[in-house]
Parts: sequence; structure tokens; C-alpha cells
Amino acid sequence: MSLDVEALRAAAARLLVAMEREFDALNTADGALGDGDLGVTMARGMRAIGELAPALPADLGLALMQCAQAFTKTSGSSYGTLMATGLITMAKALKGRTTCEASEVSGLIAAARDAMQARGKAELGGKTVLDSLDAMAKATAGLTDAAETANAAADAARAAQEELRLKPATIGRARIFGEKTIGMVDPGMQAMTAIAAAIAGRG
Amino acid sequence: MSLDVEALRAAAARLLVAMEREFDALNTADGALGDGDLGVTMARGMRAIGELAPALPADLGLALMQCAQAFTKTSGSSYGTLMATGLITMAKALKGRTTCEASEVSGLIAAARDAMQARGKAELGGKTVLDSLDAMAKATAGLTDAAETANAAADAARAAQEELRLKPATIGRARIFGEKTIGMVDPGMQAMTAIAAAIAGRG
Amino acid sequence: MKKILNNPVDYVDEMLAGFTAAHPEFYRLHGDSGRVVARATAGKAGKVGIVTGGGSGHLPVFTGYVGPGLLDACAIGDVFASPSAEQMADAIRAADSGAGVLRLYGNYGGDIMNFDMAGDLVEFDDIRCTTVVLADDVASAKPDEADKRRGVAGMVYAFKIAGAAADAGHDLDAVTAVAQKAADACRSVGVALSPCTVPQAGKPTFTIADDEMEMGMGIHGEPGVWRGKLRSADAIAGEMMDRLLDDMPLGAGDRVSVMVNSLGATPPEELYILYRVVKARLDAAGATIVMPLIGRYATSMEMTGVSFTLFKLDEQLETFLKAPCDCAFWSVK
Amino acid sequence: MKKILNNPVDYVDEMLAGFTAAHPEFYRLHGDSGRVVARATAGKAGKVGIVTGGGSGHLPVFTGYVGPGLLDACAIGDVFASPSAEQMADAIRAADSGAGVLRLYGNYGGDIMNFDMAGDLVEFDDIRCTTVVLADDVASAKPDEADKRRGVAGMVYAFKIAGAAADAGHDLDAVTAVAQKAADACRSVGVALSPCTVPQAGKPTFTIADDEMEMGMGIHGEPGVWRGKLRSADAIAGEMMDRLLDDMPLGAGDRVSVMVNSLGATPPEELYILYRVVKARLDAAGATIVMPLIGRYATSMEMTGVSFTLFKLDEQLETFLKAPCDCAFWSVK
Ligand SMILES: Nc1ncnc2c1ncn2[C@@H]1O[C@H](COP(=O)(O)OP(=O)(O)O)[C@@H](O)[C@H]1O
Ligand SMILES: Nc1ncnc2c1ncn2[C@@H]1O[C@H](COP(=O)(O)OP(=O)(O)O)[C@@H](O)[C@H]1O
Ligand SMILES: [Mg+2]
Ligand SMILES: [Mg+2]
Ligand SMILES: [Mg+2]
Ligand SMILES: [Mg+2]
Repeated sequence: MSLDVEALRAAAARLLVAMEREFDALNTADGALGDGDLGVTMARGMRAIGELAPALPADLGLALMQCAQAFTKTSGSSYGTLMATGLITMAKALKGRTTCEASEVSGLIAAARDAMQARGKAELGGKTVLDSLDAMAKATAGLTDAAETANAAADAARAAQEELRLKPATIGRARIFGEKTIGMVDPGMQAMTAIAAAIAGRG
Repeated sequence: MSLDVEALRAAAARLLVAMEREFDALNTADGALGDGDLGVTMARGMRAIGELAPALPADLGLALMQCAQAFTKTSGSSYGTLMATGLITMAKALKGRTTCEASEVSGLIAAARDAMQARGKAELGGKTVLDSLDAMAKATAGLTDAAETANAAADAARAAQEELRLKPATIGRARIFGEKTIGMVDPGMQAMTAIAAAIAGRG
Repeated sequence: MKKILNNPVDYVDEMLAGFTAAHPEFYRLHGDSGRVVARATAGKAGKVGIVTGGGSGHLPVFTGYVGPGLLDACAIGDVFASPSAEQMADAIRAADSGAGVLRLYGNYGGDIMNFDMAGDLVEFDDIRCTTVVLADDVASAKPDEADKRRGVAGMVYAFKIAGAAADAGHDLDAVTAVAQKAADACRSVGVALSPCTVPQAGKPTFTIADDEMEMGMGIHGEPGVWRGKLRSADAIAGEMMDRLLDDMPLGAGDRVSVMVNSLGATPPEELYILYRVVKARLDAAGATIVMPLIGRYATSMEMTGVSFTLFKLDEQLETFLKAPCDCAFWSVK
Repeated sequence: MKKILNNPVDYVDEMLAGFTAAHPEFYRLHGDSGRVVARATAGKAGKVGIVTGGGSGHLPVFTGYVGPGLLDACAIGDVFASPSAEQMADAIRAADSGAGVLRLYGNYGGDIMNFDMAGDLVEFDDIRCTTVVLADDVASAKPDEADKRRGVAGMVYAFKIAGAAADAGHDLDAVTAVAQKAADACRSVGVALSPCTVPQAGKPTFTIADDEMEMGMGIHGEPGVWRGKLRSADAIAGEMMDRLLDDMPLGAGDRVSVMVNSLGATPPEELYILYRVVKARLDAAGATIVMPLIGRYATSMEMTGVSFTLFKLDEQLETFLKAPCDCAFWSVK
């Protein structure tokens, strides 16, 4: 089964529900290490995407580009900007196509990861959303079934979050807290875990 | 026994103790109806008088004038200014004299009351320190013994405070509270009750 | 409501030490009470002097408004306490350059008694004094008792007008008359959300629940007209405008300056949110806003809250309002 | 920490509506995002443009400093959130008059990524951009990692210097170089006593006990160097000066501007109390204070606290610091 704009719309609907639910949790996680706005960023971004979802074009590239713009328009937070950067990268890759195979997902995630790395100038292993994406790209490599791919990505995001939890933060506002962040979940990774779970239909 | 500068010094010492003790009580009473500074005013004024007490001249007029100036220098609050006005009036009456008879006290209080009324433009019966002084002047009229005079003044101040408690405030910051002040003691009367008690050696 | 201070007793003296050290181009201490501030450069000889005085804790009011086109001198009391009569007399002397002095201050018992006493003191110096008492707070008394109202942020407009009239060379009676006209043309109302702490008292002046506000409260925490649940910015601004316009109706063709003033902690962001409503209401009435003032002009240290002031102009008042003035907190060019 | 607002989602848009309505002589909205403010009257054609951007909640930073002798345009985000890259691109376009644009903003991840992205976007418009990132907060990283420091109140000095250099007709590289020199000559440190509330979050950004303070805290509540019992004003000021002078020693003959800045709720009375110590320390070092700035220049809404900034001058910087500028919050004549 290949992915099309309908699948994108359905995912957007699930993501909106998930981000509204995680609003407080993400704000709180970000508040402990940063400025406490990550829930706001995600909920606003997803609401904006939700608004344009019914009118999204069948061209997946154009559709993802519109999603990226919705994100940049509602928020200039680090995470919002990185998300938009990732989406634009995927949009460019899918331009002119109305479907996408599950087998392409790993490559798309990896491309997003690289673009976001270039934008944010952070290293892998720095305990950021990049580590989530890296794990997701690796876990989905070679998979061809959509459900299997989504599940593998969700599992990988959670596993990466727990693994990196034990390292100190080195990037963004959390960096200042240094060693104190050992044992704390990176809010951006927590958000990506929630995103991947919602895409996989886990709630 | 006639009153001299020694008696004034002793009274000043008792007043200082009394006003330090009443600091919070007077601030609180004033805070309920005004701006909460009456304890500050009284303590600072009495401290200033305490500082100059050892050097007060034998001339009672000069001595009281110096006390009045000590009050005006430390505070410009309504009560401080009225106290100074009253003291200046008494000072003028006693200028050039080193003693004063108990029989003169009633007249001195009445003169202070009138000068303070002229300064503050308030009516008698308005629930202010004027009512305390009015009662004290009346209660001490005709008395010749110093202790008896002091006790009569202290009793009268307390009685006036309780009597006026049942009326609404009409003057100063408390006026705005209107009928709500019925049942509440006027802070300036409360201060005068404490002053009269301290002068009478009641603590 | 946390404060950065040393010994509370020294709050005002230390404040004035820093204040005069920071702005020697505007302010200098006069006399030896340490509580009288005069212009760094005296006004022209023969100019009417404008003097004010009042408690500390309201910066820029009172001391901050000493400067060209504004006040000549100011006596400063402890926090929320009147300066003494002697200090006021010193301020009057500093302000005098032979043409007499206007005493221009807020309607508070202590200040009135002391400025009266100060007047008695300077009579010996042959300084002629007049008085305009400022009473702009509509929440503090009904219109038929308007002379009992408290003086609040509208005082700033009166300082500006009197200062401009004096600088323009008018004589004492003319300056007094226009200051009185300005005072009569001001209406203010305030709302408080949280108290402030008088340093020497050490605890907040009043208490108020976390979800409450008080409409009409005075700048020392004096009682207002109601206390209740915190409302939306638009509802608060709407009620404040109602109260002001009930007291001083404005209509088509009227020209008015407005001040949206923070009592201290309320940030300019919120003042601008409120100003939308002020402007919409005046636009709807057909009145024209002249030189709106949005910021911290008359405060109560760290109190949370705002006040609105409407200042209805005629041609003379508008000219004086727009005349140049300068001080560390406000300048008109 | 109580706020006067309507729907928290509208806080910034309503603020900007009131802001531009109040000061049309200084500010106008540019483009249709509603989040870009430009000078009411554009700078001279051929002048280098100075653009900034950042989160709301810091007035007068950032938007307030748009004006003659200062910034040309500003992109404004939600409270404490970077504006978007598109808004920044719009601001860059508004600031451009053919001579290129300096992007001058605080060292925050979101702002950097977005200004970089905005630079990519305006490349199509053939606008040449340079960047100076401001990182003056000594408490946020050790000297050997100075490039990781946060940008705080020192940004205001950088705006002033860059604006003056651009107005003086210098080209983009020269303006960029002097802005970088100004940035390198600023050191700041802050102390917070109580938090503020981001409207959309609805609760205070951090909590702190009634008798505690945090030394070195950032303007969004980012962690400082220690948290402990509230100290006296003189002890606080002394430690802040130690930290600044350790990082940038000053001695005889040095000329320095100092900013004693309230984070919002702390009143000017307390800033003056602190300024005594600042002045005494610099006097003792033999340094000369030039144009001290005491007030609210860079805030965090209703946060209680202060920051100190030292800005070490050379002849060129002093000339630009004293050059005229004007906006609704600050003017130099
Ligand atoms: N430079 C960066 N590179 C990669 N990820 C980053 C970077 N900066 C921040 N992040 C991610 O973004 C999350 C914080 O996002 P957000 O709350 O939007 O930041 P801010 O409010 O500081 O702009 C972090 O937990 C981290 O996962
Ligand atoms: N005009 C007046 N005439 C007589 N007594 C007055 C007058 N005004 C105030 N008082 C007295 O002074 C007391 C308040 O004193 P104080 O706290 O010093 O006033 P404030 O702080 O308002 O200047 C009142 O309780 C009242 O007894
Ligand atoms: Mg964040
Ligand atoms: Mg009082
Ligand atoms: Mg008082
Ligand atoms: Mg943020």
C-alpha cells in the first residue's frame, strides 16, 4: 500500500489530537530545560496544518510544502523551524508525485535529518530531535510495508529517547544545565516520540 | 508638684518605649483605614525626641519647640504634622518658663486641639485625634495634682476612642471607607490613647 | 513584590543619592535636608517657580518631573509619606526667582497641612505662594464632592501645563489659573491587581486574592469601588472608560490627551493591549487623541495595575502640552 | 505576576495593534504577516539597513528600538518565541534600501536558524546580508565559550551603535564591523527575584521561594549561577560588578557606559539604590562613566529583577553612542 494525500490527511488528524493531548506534558518538559513553549509550538503548528488539510493538493510535494509553511507561519521556535526544514526537504523529494512507497520512508527521514542538521549546526548524539530521526531512519531502512515501517519508526523514536536520556544535553537552551540533564528526557525527542506514535496510530 | 524638663525627659523615655511597642499595632490599625505608616511615624518621631532629650534646655518653651521640630524633621505624615502643630502651640505658651503647674495642663491641651483643628480643617466629632484631645482637655479641667491629671487624661483618651469607635470616619484617608469604619478604632485616637497612657506611667 | 534594598530606613536617601548621581544634568540636591531636588540649571530669573512635593515610591512622580518646561523643585518624603513643612519651605525657596511660586501637589491631608505650614514659613522670606491641589481620581469621591478626590496620575499633566506656562513667562496668577484649568480638565481612574511593599512596613500594603482585582484603587492602596474576579483587558478598559466618560463626557470635536499608565509591574505590552480600547472608545465618541502617553508616568513601586487619565484640551492647554520639556523620564520636543 | 489580557493567543497581535496606534510617528506595520514593524519614515536611500528580531515580551526590546539612529525594521515573534523565517525575510526587505542589511540579534537557537533561513529567502531579492549575533550575558557561559552566551540587555547598545554608524553613511562592512566591536565590548549579568508568565503557558516560567533570588538568570528564566537567600542591594550589586569586571577588567582612563536595567517589576527607586554601588565601583577603578542608562531597556514583562551591562568605549563607539536617536522609549539628543 502506497501513501497518498489521504494518508497524509489522516495522519494530520491524528497528530492534532496527539499534540493537543501532549500540550501540557511538552510545555512542562521544555520548561524544565528550556522556555516551556514546546507544547504551544506543536499544538499551534498542528492546528494550522489541520486547517489546511482538507484543501491539501494531491501532489505530495506541494502538500508537504504547504504543511511546512503552516509550521513556519505559526511559530519561529527552534523545533518549529527544524520541523519545517525537514518537511521542505521531503517536499522537494516528492515534488510532482501523488504517491510514495513505504520503502522510501527511511531515505526521506534521513534526508530530513541531514537538512535539519545543516540548519541547526548540531552534532548527532547531542540529545536532540536529530537522534530520534537518525534512529528512525535506521530502523525503517529496508522495510516495505507501511504499517511495519510506521511501527518500527515509533519504536525507534521511543528507544532513542530512553537511550539518550542518560546523556547530558549539549544543544539549545538545555545545554546550560549541563550534567543536571542526565536522566532527563529531551523535550524535542519526547515530541518526536509522540509524533511517531501518532503516525503509527498508537494514539 | 510642678512639671519641669526632668519630667519631660522622663515622659519622653516612657513614650519611646511605648511607641516601639505599639509599632506594629499602629501600622496595622492605620493599614486597615489608611496607608499603614502611623507606627513608623510615631516610632521615628519619638526616637528623634529621645536623641535630643538629654540636651533639652530647661526653658520648657524651647524644649517643646525642639521636640516639635524633631517630629517635623522625621516625618511629614498627617499625624506628625498635627503633633508638631500642637507642640508648637504649647511651646509658645510656655516660652521662658522652667516649670508648669498641673492646673495648666487642661488649657494647654485645649490650645493644642484648637491649633491642630485650624491646621487640619477638621470638625470635632469627626473621629480623629482632635476628639481625643477634646476629651482630655475637658477631663483635666480644674485638676491640680499631676498624677491625678495624667490619669484623668489617660482615662479620657481611652473613653473617647471607644465612644467614637461607633461613628464613621469623616477625615483623612479613612473617610473613603465611610460606613465601613463604624466599629473600627481611629488609628490617630489609638495613638493618643497610647501616648496618654505612657505619660501617666501606665506602660 | 520582592524588593532589592539595604536597610529600609535608608531607602529614600539611597534612592536620591543614586538618582542625583545618575542625572546630574537634570537634578541637584538643594539645602541640607537631603530631601529637596531642584533643577540642575535654574530657570530664567523672573520666571514663576513651580514646586511640588509628596511621598516617595511614585517615580517618575514627583521628583522625576523637575526639569526645563516642568517643575523647578520638589520636596520628597519617605515612601508614601509627605515631606516635612521645612523641606517644602526649602523647595519653595529653591523654586523662587522673584516672581512667586505655585505649589502644585496632590490632594492628601499630610501634604496639604505641610504645604500650608511651609507657606507660613516662607512668608518671612517674602515669597508669594499660590496653591493648586490636584484631585483627578474619579473613584475616590462622587462628582458633588470632587474636591475630596485623590490626586493621581493626572498630576503629571498639571506639572506639564504649569511648567510650560511659567517657562512662557506668564505671571504667578496666570500660571496658577492655567494650572487650575488643567487640574479641572483631568479625570483618572485606576485598577490594582497586586500590592506593593512600603520598605519600612516590610509587608504588602494590602492583600488581594490571586484571581482578584480592585477597580478604583488609589496609588497607595486606598480602597476603590469594587473588588472582584479579574476580568479581561477589554472589560477592564471598557469599565474604566465608562467611569471617566460618565464624569467628563467627550464628544465630536473634543481634543483630549490620554495617559495609559502602569502602576509599576504591569508591562508596556499590556498597556498597549488596553490602549486599543481607549482609542476605539474615543474614536467612537468623535474625540481626537492628542499626544497619547503610554508608559510609567506615576507609579506605586512594584504594584501591578494601571490607570487611565483623560485630559480635555482647549487651545491654550494643547499649546502648553506640546511645548518642549525635558527631564530624565519624559521629554517633549 | 498577574496579567491584564484577553485571549492569550492574541496577546502579541493586540499589543502590536495598540503599539502602532499609539506611536504612528515612529512605527508602521510592514507586509501582511502583522509581525514586522518598520520605521514610520524610512531611512535615507542608500543607507545600510539594520534589522533585528526576536520574541515578544521584552519591550522596549526588540520592536521599540526601531527609529531614527537605531533600527530600520524588526520581526516580532510570540512571547519568548522567535519570529518565523518568512517574517524575518519581510523585515530584511523593509530595512533594505539598496546598501545591504545587517542582521543584529540575540544568540538564541531559534533566532539563528530563522535568520539564516531568512537570509536564504532574500538571496533571491539580491539583498546582501551580514550578521552580528549578540552574546553579552557573562553568566551563561565561561569566557572560553563566550560564543555560547545569551544575548540580553547589551543588545540595546549594539542597536544604538549600529544604527548610528548606518545613519552616518558607513557601508555594510563598516557598519557590521563596528556593530561587532560594540557587541564584543558589552558584558551583562542579571538577577531575578520573581518570574513572569508567558500568556499562552498560563503559569509562571519558573518558581522561586519568597525569600530567594537567582544570580545570573536569563531573561526568559534560563538558569543562572546560583540560587539562594535574597541579599541586600549592596551585596547584589557588588557581586554583579565583580562578575562583570572579572570578565572585562576596567581601569584608570577607561570610559564606559553602564546600564542598570529593570527586568520589569523592579521600580526605578531600586535601580538608583543599585546605581550607587555601580558608580562607586567604577569610580574606585578609575573608570569614567559615560551616559549611564537607568530604567527599563530590556525586560521580561512583569519579572522582578535587574541586569547590569558594562559597555567599554573607544572614541568611535563613544561618538556613535552619543549620536542622536529617537524612538518611543529612548532618545539621545
Ligand atoms: N540546534 C539544534 N539542532 C537540533 N535540534 C535542536 C536544536 N536546537 C533545539 N533542538 C531541539 O528542539 C527542542 C527545543 O525546541 P523549542 O522548545 O522549540 O526550542 P526554543 O523554545 O528554545 O526555541 C530541543 O529539545 C531539541 O530537541
Ligand atoms: N485633617 C485632620 N484633622 C485631624 N486629625 C487628622 C486629620 N487627618 C488625619 N488625622 C488624624 O491622623 C491619623 C492618621 O495619621 P497618619 O497615619 O499620619 O496619616 P497619613 O498617613 O494619611 O498622613 C488619623 O487617624 C486621624 O486621627
Ligand atoms: Mg522551547
Ligand atoms: Mg497613615
Ligand atoms: Mg502616610
Ligand atoms: Mg521558545
